[in-house]
Amino acid sequence: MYLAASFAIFVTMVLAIIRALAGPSVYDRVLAVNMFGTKTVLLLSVVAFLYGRPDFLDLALAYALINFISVLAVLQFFENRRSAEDQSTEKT
Amino acid sequence: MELLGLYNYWVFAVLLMVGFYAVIAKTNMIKKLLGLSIFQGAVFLLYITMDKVEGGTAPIIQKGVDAVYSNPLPQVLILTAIVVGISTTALGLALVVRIFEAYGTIEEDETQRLDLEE
Amino acid sequence: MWVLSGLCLTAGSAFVLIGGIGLLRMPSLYTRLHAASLTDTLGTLLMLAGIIIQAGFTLAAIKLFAIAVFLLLTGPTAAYALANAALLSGSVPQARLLDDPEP
Amino acid sequence: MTIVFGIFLLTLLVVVAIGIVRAENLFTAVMLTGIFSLLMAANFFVLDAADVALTEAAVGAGISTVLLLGGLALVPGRERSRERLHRLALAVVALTTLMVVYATFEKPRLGDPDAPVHQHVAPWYLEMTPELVDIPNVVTAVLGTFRGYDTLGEVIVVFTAGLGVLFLLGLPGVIGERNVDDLAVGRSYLGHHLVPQVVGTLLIPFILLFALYVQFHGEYGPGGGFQAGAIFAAGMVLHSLIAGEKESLMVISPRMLVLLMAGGALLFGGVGILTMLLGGNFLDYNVLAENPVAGQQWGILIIELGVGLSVTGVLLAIYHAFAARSR
Repeated sequence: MYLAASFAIFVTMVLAIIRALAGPSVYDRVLAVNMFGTKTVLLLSVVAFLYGRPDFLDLALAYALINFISVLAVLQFFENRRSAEDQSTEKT
Repeated sequence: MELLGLYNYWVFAVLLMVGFYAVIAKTNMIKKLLGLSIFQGAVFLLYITMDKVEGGTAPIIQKGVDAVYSNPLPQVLILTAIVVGISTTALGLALVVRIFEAYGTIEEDETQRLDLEE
Repeated sequence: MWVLSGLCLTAGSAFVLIGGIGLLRMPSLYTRLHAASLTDTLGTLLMLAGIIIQAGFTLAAIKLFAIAVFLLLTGPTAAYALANAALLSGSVPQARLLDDPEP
Repeated sequence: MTIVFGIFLLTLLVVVAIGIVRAENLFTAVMLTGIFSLLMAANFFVLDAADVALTEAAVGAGISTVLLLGGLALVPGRERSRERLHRLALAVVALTTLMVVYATFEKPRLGDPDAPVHQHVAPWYLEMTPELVDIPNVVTAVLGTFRGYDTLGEVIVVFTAGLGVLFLLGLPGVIGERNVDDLAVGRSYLGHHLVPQVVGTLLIPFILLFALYVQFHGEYGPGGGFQAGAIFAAGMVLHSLIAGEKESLMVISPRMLVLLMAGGALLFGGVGILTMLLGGNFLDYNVLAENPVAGQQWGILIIELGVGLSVTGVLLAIYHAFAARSR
């Protein structure tokens, strides 16, 4: 059962990596990274049970808590860039 | 099957050299830094590969369970190295930022050209 | 119990896979975002539910529950932030039917 | 099973690494680095290194992407497009790869219990930890006491790197001419996005709580000062993203950050001095309590706290140095 689930997760990981490499826009890549993150959380939970050491779920918990910070940082990054562009167009 | 046990080391070799290629062939400094962190990752992988023991589990001792444990020593070395790695990458990034502010470019050959022109 | 957990895991795997295929096959950024984020949430929850059922009432189950709650919160937030960032950069969703002529 | 999982994850790792090197857009490369880190963590986990995987998770998910984006915001985002394959470099690289691969045929197979690395000091660590230190996590025991000198050195390296970044980029209110009050004027942050605002505010306490759990549970499960410091820093980075640079620097002032950086390392070294004053060797925790085992446990607790404080301070200070520079 866990094996089937991890297989599904693996296939999805491959699909996400293809999307991350293919693009075309940068947002597609961010989306793929984010999806890859949740898939990693799932994989870690499944593998923790597969190995019979469920006390290692801390790892999945860590990812679940902090993985979305990088996406927020991406939003911040583009907001900053846009406001910088606005200022430079105002000056000229 | 016997050879598959070496796969980790082959991936280590390839990753090491992919990172190295970025460091020596790319002129963009951020790219060089990313190559360096790939290089770093390859070394981490080599160490962690060595800690694995067949049928073992992570070296957190369970009382009353007769288990085989992996080697803790490489894990300790790499655990600290990861945090050191991100701090040194940040240091490199700071250098690149200052180089950009001084030269207006982060391409290595252009900064060299600007140096020669002076 | 095992049947229920198996059903959850299978359904979760199916949703996860569908999300992955959608991420790859959908034609534009926003449709891909739609496919990925929705199935991600449901598939993840189902899978974690399946594991929780097998874990029984232990510390591991509580941790899994926490993971599920946090993913439920962070997943849509990330999707929101991403859609917003894309919109800010000026890529506008194309609203047209398949039969419509190209604008 | 492990071998199949491993081979799959490792192959993806190589694909992503090549993708990073080939990407022309630096932003894309940074995003792929995120995937690289996730794959690395999964690999470490499959190879039974739970502590290392947690470190990679904490650093890779919360910190490294944010730092790289912070740096990228200050430089042009594209590589010059005139990039073609560098023939000579490629030849050198290919040749070296073949040589390294040739050398691996001498290596013991993955998981071979007779490998030389498992014969030397590792069995002693595994055997003596319950007796001498009596904590379940052998990694923490080796990190804290058996190889305490090494860990102290690493903390100093982290501290020095952080100091270098601060000297290069400045930190408002401490290094450089700018003050915290100059910040934030016209600075765009995520304050006007309601959803991240609410969810972030909701999650920050949990992240900080989880960091404390990782810090103090590190003797019983995966965790310790390095991981906890990175997670704590990630939580504060989230605060800075949703509340704004200035507000975040008011919660933990720049002076406080520098104090944390130095204080953590000093606490670590101070324990060493204390044990010397009590008549033991440097970082010999046996003398800290009546019972040598209890002394060891106290020593590990305190030096892990020092590590956690120092790592939090360094990573947060670096983040603020980059973020404050961009305006």
